[in-house]
Amino acid sequence: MKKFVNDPKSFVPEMLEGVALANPDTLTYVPAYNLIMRTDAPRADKVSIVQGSGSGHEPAHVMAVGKGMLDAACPGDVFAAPPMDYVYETAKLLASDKGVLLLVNNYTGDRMAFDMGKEMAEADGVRCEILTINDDVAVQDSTWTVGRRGVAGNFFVIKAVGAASEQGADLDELLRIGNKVNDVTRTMGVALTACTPPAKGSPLFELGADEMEFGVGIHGEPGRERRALASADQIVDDLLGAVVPDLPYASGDRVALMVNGLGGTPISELYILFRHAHRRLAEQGITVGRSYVNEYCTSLDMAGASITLVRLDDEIEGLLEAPAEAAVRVF
Amino acid sequence: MKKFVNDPKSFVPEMLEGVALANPDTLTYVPAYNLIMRTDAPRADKVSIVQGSGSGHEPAHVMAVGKGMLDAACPGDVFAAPPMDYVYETAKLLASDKGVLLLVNNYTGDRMAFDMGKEMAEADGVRCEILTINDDVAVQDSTWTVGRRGVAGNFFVIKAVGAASEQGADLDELLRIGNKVNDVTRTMGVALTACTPPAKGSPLFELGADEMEFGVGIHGEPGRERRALASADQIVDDLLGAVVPDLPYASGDRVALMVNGLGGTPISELYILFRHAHRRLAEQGITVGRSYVNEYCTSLDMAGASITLVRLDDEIEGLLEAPAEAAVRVF
Amino acid sequence: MSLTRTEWVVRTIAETAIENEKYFGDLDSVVGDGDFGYSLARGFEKLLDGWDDLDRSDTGTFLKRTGMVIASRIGGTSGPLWGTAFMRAGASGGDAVARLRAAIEGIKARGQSDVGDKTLLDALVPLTDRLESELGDGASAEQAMRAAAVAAREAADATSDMVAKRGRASYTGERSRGSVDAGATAVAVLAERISETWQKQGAAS
Amino acid sequence: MSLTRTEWVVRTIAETAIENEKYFGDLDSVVGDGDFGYSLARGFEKLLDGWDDLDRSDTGTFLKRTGMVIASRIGGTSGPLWGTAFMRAGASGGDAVARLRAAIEGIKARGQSDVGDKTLLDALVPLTDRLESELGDGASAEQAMRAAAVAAREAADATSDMVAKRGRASYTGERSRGSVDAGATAVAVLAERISETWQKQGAAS
Ligand SMILES: Nc1ncnc2c1ncn2[C@@H]1O[C@H](COP(=O)(O)OP(=O)(O)O)[C@@H](O)[C@H]1O
Ligand SMILES: Nc1ncnc2c1ncn2[C@@H]1O[C@H](COP(=O)(O)OP(=O)(O)O)[C@@H](O)[C@H]1O
Ligand SMILES: [Mg+2]
Ligand SMILES: [Mg+2]
Ligand SMILES: [Mg+2]
Ligand SMILES: [Mg+2]
Repeated sequence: MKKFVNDPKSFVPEMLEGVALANPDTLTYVPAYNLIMRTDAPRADKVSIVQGSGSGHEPAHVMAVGKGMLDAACPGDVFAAPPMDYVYETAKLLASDKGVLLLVNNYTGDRMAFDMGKEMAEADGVRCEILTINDDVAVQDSTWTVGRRGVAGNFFVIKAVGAASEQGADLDELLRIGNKVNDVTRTMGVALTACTPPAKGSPLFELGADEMEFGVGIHGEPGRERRALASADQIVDDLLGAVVPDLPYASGDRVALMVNGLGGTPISELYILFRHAHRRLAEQGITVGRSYVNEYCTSLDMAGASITLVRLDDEIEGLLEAPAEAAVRVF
Repeated sequence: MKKFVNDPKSFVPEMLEGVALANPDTLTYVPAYNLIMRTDAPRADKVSIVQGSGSGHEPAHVMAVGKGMLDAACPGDVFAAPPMDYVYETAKLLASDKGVLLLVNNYTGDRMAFDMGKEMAEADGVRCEILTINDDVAVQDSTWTVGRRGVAGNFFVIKAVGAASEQGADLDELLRIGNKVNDVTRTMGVALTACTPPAKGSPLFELGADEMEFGVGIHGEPGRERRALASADQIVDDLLGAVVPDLPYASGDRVALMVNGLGGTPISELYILFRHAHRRLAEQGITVGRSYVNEYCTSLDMAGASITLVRLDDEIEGLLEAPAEAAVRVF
Repeated sequence: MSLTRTEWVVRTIAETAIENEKYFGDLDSVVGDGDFGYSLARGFEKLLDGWDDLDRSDTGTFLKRTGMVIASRIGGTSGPLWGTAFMRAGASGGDAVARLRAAIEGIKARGQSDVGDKTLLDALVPLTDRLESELGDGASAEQAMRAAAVAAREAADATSDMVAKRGRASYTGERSRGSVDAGATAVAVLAERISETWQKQGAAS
Repeated sequence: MSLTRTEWVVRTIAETAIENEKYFGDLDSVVGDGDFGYSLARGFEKLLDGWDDLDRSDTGTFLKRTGMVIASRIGGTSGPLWGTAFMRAGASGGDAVARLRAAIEGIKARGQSDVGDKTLLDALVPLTDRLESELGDGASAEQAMRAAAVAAREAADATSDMVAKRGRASYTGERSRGSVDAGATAVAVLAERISETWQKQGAAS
């Protein structure tokens, strides 16, 4: 296994301790609950925003804790939703007079943990609401599953409610905004290689040298189908071909365009995808108003990428433009 | 080859076009010279700062063009220094009354291209100075080579001279600052896997499943020695064991600590390295004043990392703290 | 079932899950995300860490406490599901079959799932059915358990022909056919271990 | 050397470098960074793109223009080195040997390198020495070129025993021993091609 790891069992806590050591002035680490929280949270005049999910998707979500983003993140082990206990304790620690907003990517494990944790926190008098994110268009027949998955589009929900909460929005308003952003956000991804979970020590699935997994999930779940490798431009056409008609995004729309790396793909390649996506959208009369090219929600060391579109209006664009700070900063 | 690529020959121009499309308000792309420059450069009241080098190290340097950082970057092909012509034309386009500072990572090809380009630009009346960066402690017997290589430490030189130039420093002052930062900056890296240049289509070198390349260069050049894979903590100990005594960094020092990913390593693992480096330095009485954990100077899709230390004083820390903006932004 | 026997069964489940961490994880990575073995092993390790301090007032309380540790310390889907199962088993009272029925209802409610969805239910329900019929036919606990383990194994193997409708594997649709469900196979492995070691433990309980 | 013959030699070098892109790149990736073949091929492609427009006033001018295109369009170490070599060959005047000597001095100056550093000089200098001695012994151009190509090949192969002291490969120190230098081998390949096709071209020049 070609990884920087000590004991795989301490992969998550060591990472979290690293995040805390790198941000001593802004972040607090509570080891008992895998909890990274802002040092200045909870604030009585601000709704606390929390997201948990499996680990292995960094910078989501522990490195997205900070001003204008999340107030806390309580991740589980690699690819495993946090235990309900972490959710419960986190909600209590973050309890604010204005309430706690729990962001949940739509997976069975995450939903169960947050439902149970919320119930327990409410029993203790903490006001909580759950906002479910489900932007992945790869999941088609949702009657058989828990429905569409939450993937890289969660960044936009976090950013929007994070900005609005700094501006004083209350819990109902944040639910409205978060749901509104989720409703106009669509994503689809592709894997060129499998990822290797540290505890497993070998690739999660087999992918031939000339194959790619089209519509892959961020836990390496197989997607729509396995396909022959194609050129960067062709892959963009196919991803947009799934994403654009889904909302649909139409001529005259102004969008945010995100090309998200899945962990093992260098940023140079992400810009090659971005270039073609931008051109294709322009041909369809869709204007890219805001651009995001980086890693936002990864799948460990998987080579691959996802494309997300968000239909912008003045409210959403204003919230996306607002300043933010988090551990994933570069400068 | 598991890469997002169309024709390998258009890898660099397509990436650059993507960078420009994603930053329409701030960056201009001049295809003839692989040139990405600030839309507001050159400014008569500011020294223009330029860096070129081979491509494949993104975000260095094209994604580091922006306010408080570089004014322009003119990269060559993947792992190949830019032709002297690019340097010459770039220097002319960026010519400012206050002069042009050319940052050069210390490699034979880069030095020759910049020396020749500078001579030609000077013949046209452009005032230029070259500042050479050579932070890589992996190169030991420098009498046989062109000397130490410039690697991820170049970020700190860019950041410091970028900040100072915004504050009005003249060319001599920038040379002083840049050399001062370079003099207190040391880096060493390790590769867990080889990288695959797009035009080659296969890994640049062979690395066994249980091997790592200790002291690797950012072009995949072999480093100090091939070693057996080790734990994250052991690798940090070995890297710091080469970096710390080199300056040396000593008890009482305050440093910037950078853990830089080489392209294929997820940020979670970088934080595992950071954690242990921070603890080890603390044990040695060295205080981490500023932390940098991300990708700064990569080697395509290589799994690996480097550790950089910069000894801080008030002047350097002030310049590192100054605001900056570049395409590598996340929000 | 006596408290001693219950303690032994839970301990056997815990130890077997820890031993099979890699195997269970590999099963989950065929069409899932590979964390199942890890999640169970870490959770049951935590259970064993606090083993001596578990409230042993009676069998029901012991099972409830076990469930609470699991639910609060295992992540993924398995924490809530397995935790709920143990808690419901503890709360239900009655004999082993009654407790298993309560556990099954808990899993169905929590997971919004049923037999046929290609989950652990597809081994746990046949196991319970066989246990009940064997005991009804007058078999000894050991004989009944042996038959139940066989039923669990057959049912787990049969999940290979099913399409997953719940859990991470369900995203793969038709592609989930051809490999057994990790949760169901885990149930079979645990049942076999309990059955195989039942007699050894016999003297003590 | 006539302008026609010179044009043909340069064109042969360009075409051979383009054909050998992969081979030269693979040689450079043993202890270097693998870009040598790509750099040369892209640069010589650019030369051929503008081939008809190159100033052909005389042999010297033609070589200088060739060098300027290469220096300004090939990146890496090879652009400045090969560009300088052609420019100096053009500027020097004299016969082919004199021009080659000027090219060698240009490379040494630009690269701060010398024979023995495991670079293309280690093939180019023996090639030039042999060319000079054969011509001095009264050999025909074709005979002399054939001998020079053999000398270049032997010298290129012998770089395998050397430790690189210049270029990217020098960072590997002792590890550079055991593989031939990419630049020196390229010189041998180019010389062999020129020698092999010299006669075919004979009628025209
Ligand atoms: N909704 C559900 N109801 C019942 N059992 C389920 C459900 N979802 C998954 N399972 C069981 O859990 C197993 C996977 O557990 P685990 O790997 O912890 O979950 P996750 O899918 O979150 O990674 C599956 O093999 C299946 O037996
Ligand atoms: N300083 C030098 N002087 C002469 N030749 C050199 C020098 N450095 C490298 N070379 C030659 O150039 C070849 C490598 O060229 P190239 O791959 O373009 O350079 P880089 O090392 O910058 O990647 C080497 O095989 C060697 O023959
Ligand atoms: Mg999981
Ligand atoms: Mg090179
Ligand atoms: Mg799983
Ligand atoms: Mg090279």
